Amino acid sequence: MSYISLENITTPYCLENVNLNIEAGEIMAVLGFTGAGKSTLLNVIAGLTEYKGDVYFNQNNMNHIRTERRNVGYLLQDIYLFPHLNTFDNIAFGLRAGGYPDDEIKEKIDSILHLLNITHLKKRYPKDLSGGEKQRVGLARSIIIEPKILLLDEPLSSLDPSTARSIRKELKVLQKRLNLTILYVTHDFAEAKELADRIVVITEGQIKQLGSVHDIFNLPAEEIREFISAAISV
Amino acid sequence: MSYISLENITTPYCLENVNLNIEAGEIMAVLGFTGAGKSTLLNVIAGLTEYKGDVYFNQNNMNHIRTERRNVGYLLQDIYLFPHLNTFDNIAFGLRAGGYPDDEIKEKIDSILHLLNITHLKKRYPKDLSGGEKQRVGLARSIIIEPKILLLDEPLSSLDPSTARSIRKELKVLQKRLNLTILYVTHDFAEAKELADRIVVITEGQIKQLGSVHDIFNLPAEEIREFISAAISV
Amino acid sequence: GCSQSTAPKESASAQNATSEKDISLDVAVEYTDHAAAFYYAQGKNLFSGTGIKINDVKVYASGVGVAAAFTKGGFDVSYMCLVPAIFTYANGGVPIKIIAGTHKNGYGLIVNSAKIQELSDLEKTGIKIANGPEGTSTDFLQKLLIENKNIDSEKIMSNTVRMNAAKQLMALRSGKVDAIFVPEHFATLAASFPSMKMLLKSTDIWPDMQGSVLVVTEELLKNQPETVEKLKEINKNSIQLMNENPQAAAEIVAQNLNINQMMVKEETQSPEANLEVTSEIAAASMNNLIMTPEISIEEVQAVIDKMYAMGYLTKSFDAKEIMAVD
Amino acid sequence: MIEDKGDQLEMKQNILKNNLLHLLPITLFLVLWEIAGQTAQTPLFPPLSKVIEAFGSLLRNGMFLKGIVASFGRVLIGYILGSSAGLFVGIIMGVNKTAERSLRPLISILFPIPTLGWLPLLMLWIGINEALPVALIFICAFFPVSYNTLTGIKEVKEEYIKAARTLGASSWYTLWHVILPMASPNIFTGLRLESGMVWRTVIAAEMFAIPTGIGALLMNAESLIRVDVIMVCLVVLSIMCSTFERFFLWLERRTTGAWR
Amino acid sequence: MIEDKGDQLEMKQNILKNNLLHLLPITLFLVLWEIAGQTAQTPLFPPLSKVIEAFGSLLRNGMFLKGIVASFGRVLIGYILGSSAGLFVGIIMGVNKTAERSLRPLISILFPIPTLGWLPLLMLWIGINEALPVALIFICAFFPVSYNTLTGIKEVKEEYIKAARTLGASSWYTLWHVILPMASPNIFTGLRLESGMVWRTVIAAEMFAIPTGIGALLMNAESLIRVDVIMVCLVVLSIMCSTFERFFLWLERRTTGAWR
Ligand SMILES: Nc1ncnc2c1ncn2[C@@H]1O[C@H](COP(=O)(O)OP(=O)(O)OP(=O)(O)O)[C@@H](O)[C@H]1O
Ligand SMILES: Nc1ncnc2c1ncn2[C@@H]1O[C@H](COP(=O)(O)OP(=O)(O)OP(=O)(O)O)[C@@H](O)[C@H]1O
Ligand SMILES: [Mg+2]
Ligand SMILES: [Mg+2]
Repeated sequence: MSYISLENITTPYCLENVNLNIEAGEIMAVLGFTGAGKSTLLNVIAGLTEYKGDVYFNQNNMNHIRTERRNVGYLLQDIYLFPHLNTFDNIAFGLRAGGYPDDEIKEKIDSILHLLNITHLKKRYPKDLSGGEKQRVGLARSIIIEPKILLLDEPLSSLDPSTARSIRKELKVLQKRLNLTILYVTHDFAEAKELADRIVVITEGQIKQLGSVHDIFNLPAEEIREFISAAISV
Repeated sequence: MSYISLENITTPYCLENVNLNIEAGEIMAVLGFTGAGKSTLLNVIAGLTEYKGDVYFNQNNMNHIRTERRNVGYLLQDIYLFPHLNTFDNIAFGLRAGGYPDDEIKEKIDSILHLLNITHLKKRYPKDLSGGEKQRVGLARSIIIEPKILLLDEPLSSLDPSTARSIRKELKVLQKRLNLTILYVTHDFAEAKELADRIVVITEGQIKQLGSVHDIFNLPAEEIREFISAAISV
Repeated sequence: GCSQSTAPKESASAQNATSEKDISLDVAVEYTDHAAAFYYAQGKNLFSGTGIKINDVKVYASGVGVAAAFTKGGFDVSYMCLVPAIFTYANGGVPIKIIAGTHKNGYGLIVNSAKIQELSDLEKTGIKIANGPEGTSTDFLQKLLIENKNIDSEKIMSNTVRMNAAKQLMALRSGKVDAIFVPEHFATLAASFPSMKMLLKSTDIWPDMQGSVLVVTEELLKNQPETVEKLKEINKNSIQLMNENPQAAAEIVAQNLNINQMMVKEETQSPEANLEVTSEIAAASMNNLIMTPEISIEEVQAVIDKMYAMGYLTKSFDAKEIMAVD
Repeated sequence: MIEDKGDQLEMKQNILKNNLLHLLPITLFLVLWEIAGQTAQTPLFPPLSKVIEAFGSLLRNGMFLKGIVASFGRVLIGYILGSSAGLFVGIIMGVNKTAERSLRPLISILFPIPTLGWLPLLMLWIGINEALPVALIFICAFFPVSYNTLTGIKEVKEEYIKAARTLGASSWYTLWHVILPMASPNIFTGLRLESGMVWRTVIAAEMFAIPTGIGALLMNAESLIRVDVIMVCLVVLSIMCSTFERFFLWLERRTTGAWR
Repeated sequence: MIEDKGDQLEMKQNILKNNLLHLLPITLFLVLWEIAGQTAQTPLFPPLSKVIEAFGSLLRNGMFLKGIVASFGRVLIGYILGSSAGLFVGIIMGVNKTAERSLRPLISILFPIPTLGWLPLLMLWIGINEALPVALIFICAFFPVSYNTLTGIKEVKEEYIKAARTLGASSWYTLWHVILPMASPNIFTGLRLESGMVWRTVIAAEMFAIPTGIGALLMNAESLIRVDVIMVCLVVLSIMCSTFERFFLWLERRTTGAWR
């Protein structure tokens, strides 16, 4: 069985009977128009929204496991760094909530700050960070708790192309190193193409197509042809 | 004598002994780094700042004429549309202050709204306008009072290239139609080149060079060579 | 001490359970010579011989103060004016019984004779009248006066400001008000100030109206009927003795009023109110009271009915409910 | 169609449920009050029914309505005078540096004095008459309104004024058509906050000094131990105050809602 | 160098000139006060010198300091109790829907009642003792603080809470480390605004009911027609109130200044 398994997922406002399997260590891109249900799908996996159906992680049913125990790293669509905490404390949040000792926290954070090249931002508050800097801090915050699953909701949408490119590279490296299973929401087909092993296309709360980048590019299903060609032309 | 004449202008914080003559119907671009004194120069002409020296319009000394009687159209650096007035009332402001009758105001505004292609924005408040739309409304507001002199402080800086291009065209048309004398502040050499008859380059409160676009491009004075090459490369 | 901030004490009955002999009582009195019967009894040690120990005496600026304090309990006995006693029972729901009277009459309207010569002058604009808080006997009398003499109620009431008797005297003396409605001994004292005169006595409004009464809690009456009898007896004796020796009575009363002045000053926030009472004033004042333990149910009923008619009470009731006289 | 009907039904049930849930606690509270009052059997804690009864009989008795009208009149007059004067002084200070420099230190001493603190002084200066509560409310409204007006004017960026002047507007025209409208959100906030405060002030003045109005009614009820009347007065006060404040909120939204 | 010196001199002259300009009006005011007072020769309008004299003799007299301390103590105790309770109830309402639904209608009725309106009721319920002003101040602080706390909590976007939960934080941890810190600006605003109000309340209670404290001093001075003493009290009150408010402003800046 797959690492993440969604069976017959239905949510009050959006998803209808969604079935999806994601393998361990895979990067799966989630594509779809605004309002299609991409964020909702991620919320189901993180346990942040009500749903009917079953969610399995590594064959364990997670339906009654609360968000804080699912150990899922989640970079929300607008990041939501805590405004009252500086970079260090934002990243430390999850570790402190988990009761780690201070010196261990410091060590872990120093290494991730170094890895993401944001050591110099350590003392700054979110209001003093640029969009790209916030994105990196958010990423650091969600992976420092060492989740097996990482959910990224349009993490690069507000960045200029060159910054986006460099973060994409770092992400690939991280994913390899930590053997993460990643769901990656994006509007941008080129981005999906560059990062993902497989792509799932959602429209109006339903999965319209699932396959490798190559398959989707070359053989888009009837109802999503228009979407794919629009996404490519951007 | 020229249409606008500045003689020995010195301001408390910035300009030093500036002499400048601008001919009637001319578009003069004002170039210079941030903090060079470009906005200050415009403020002197509009009578919005203290200065020593003399300002002549059409050979009349304006030193003791207050701003509201100088009849200078001025599009400030950040436009400053009145937030409590909608587009129509913003544009009508100068006419109402001048005591024009309502029907005449309506007529004038309808024609300028049409000219600048913003009739559909008539009822909107500034908070609901995009940057480019604000710029057009601001322009309309400053030219509807039919000034002979128009001061524009980086009017196109915050616009995407294609919008900027179309406003530049409209401006040329307007200038011809109303026989305006325009001082046009910009950071962008290309913009200056496209619009202006002559260019004046200011650094550190002093005029470093004054000449036709061609002259300045080919024979920049020693101390502004670096500036020009930087401005061109942008 | 005599401050008001003490918590309700154990009731007399509870204490009685432990010691049959020594009955200690908490007493509330008004700071006027209306309480003369109490002051005199205490001064002449009339209580001690009977096995009653006066545990705590609290002195209040007006009957309204006694009434409000009664609602929180803590007293067994009170010497208070009839009008506040009635609404303590009716509005405050405090189960009390009137066991005797102490005097009739004893209120007066004192005016600044420079400004006011006759009753109709009270209606003039710019005249300021002071009276005690709503529900005091003087307030009741003022309303009666308006009714009886056909004075413009609207004008008078909006000219009337409320303050306690000590403050009324100060205000009259400093010219801030032109007329005051106060109980004795304040009435006589105020009339003794230069250019002030007593325009009306309460007898002119309601002849021989029941003034103050001796009140006990129903609980005391139920559990200690013999103590209540003793209290009545002491009251009767005290009044009789005072009527026989008015001069000696005046001295004791004056002395008591001056002792209590300090606490009342504190309670009424008027440290400046130096209202020293000489024995002459006390004597003159007590002359205006008819001191008698007698009290008639009809008289009390008349007051109750009048209070109901004037809106002090939401419903009328039978005077017998509140009386436990022989 | 059938599904639609079902949905509608469900929706209706939800609405009912939500409203009932909203009403339940307050109903429960009222019922508990009634029961507790009935059980306690002391006039110090009258049951709801007695308070409603008292309200009824107060309404029939002219005194009560007259008291409300008296208080309302004082609030209105004092508030209108005080806030007009506050606006005026605030504007003067906002447009004239000398006026600002002269008045600011004075105002910054007088502003923090609790309004009621003025009562003793005014009792001596004015005496006890209708002018007293009006003067108190005047003070209560004056300082915050002038302060907020000044702040509002100072917060108008100079560039807007410059823009107005290049468009040919005189200082006067600019004041009326640029500065004041742009300062109005701040001014309205001041007016609204004070609209609640003036009620506190008038109540206090009436409790103390002036023998008419709701405050005097409250004090009389206290001395007569009429807790039911006190409670009626408090409910009426609550309604008056919140109506007053809501009026200003509405005014604020109406005048500046479109452009903010 | 010479030019530099000249500049410095000019700057100094400017500073002097500006400061003098600032001091001039208030000095003028004080001088005028003195002259007017001396001329008027009425105790209703004492000259500045008499007020200062009165201040001196009040300071020597223990009563005055005792009054200030009494008022201050009441404010402190009532304010600490009231705002703690307000915080507590506000938090409960903020995190628990049922609590909010139950309490909100009640609070929205009780909140607008002018604090002083409670005085007659409390006089009957509590009696006239130290608990009375404390209870009044409690009410004065409780409602606005609970209301602002609730508002502050409601304004924390749900997404921050979601983010905290995905990071493994329990509800309790989230409350303490996300919700409350983020609500704190609102909470502090409530605390600060009330810190001025409680002074108004204590003054009123002391003027009316409790015979000690600055309020009582004021009333006594009124009946003694000691305008000089009244003025001293008012200035002291002004200082106390603004110090209190400034303290909260400082606290607000200190705790939330870095990140807002
Ligand atoms: N609580 C809710 N109440 C009402 N509608 C909701 C709610 N939650 C989600 N929806 C609706 O569900 C749909 C899917 O929302 P979702 O956020 O998953 O879209 P998305 O694919 O992430 O869009 P975007 O690209 O804009 O982020 C939207 O139409 C949204 O309006
Ligand atoms: N009132 C003032 N006080 C102090 N310095 C001033 C003042 N007015 C202008 N200056 C200074 O004068 C210099 C010129 O300002 P000006 O606004 O004219 O520059 P600019 O060329 O328009 O720059 P930009 O391209 O950023 O708009 C700046 O260094 C500015 O700091
Ligand atoms: Mg989304
Ligand atoms: Mg500029």
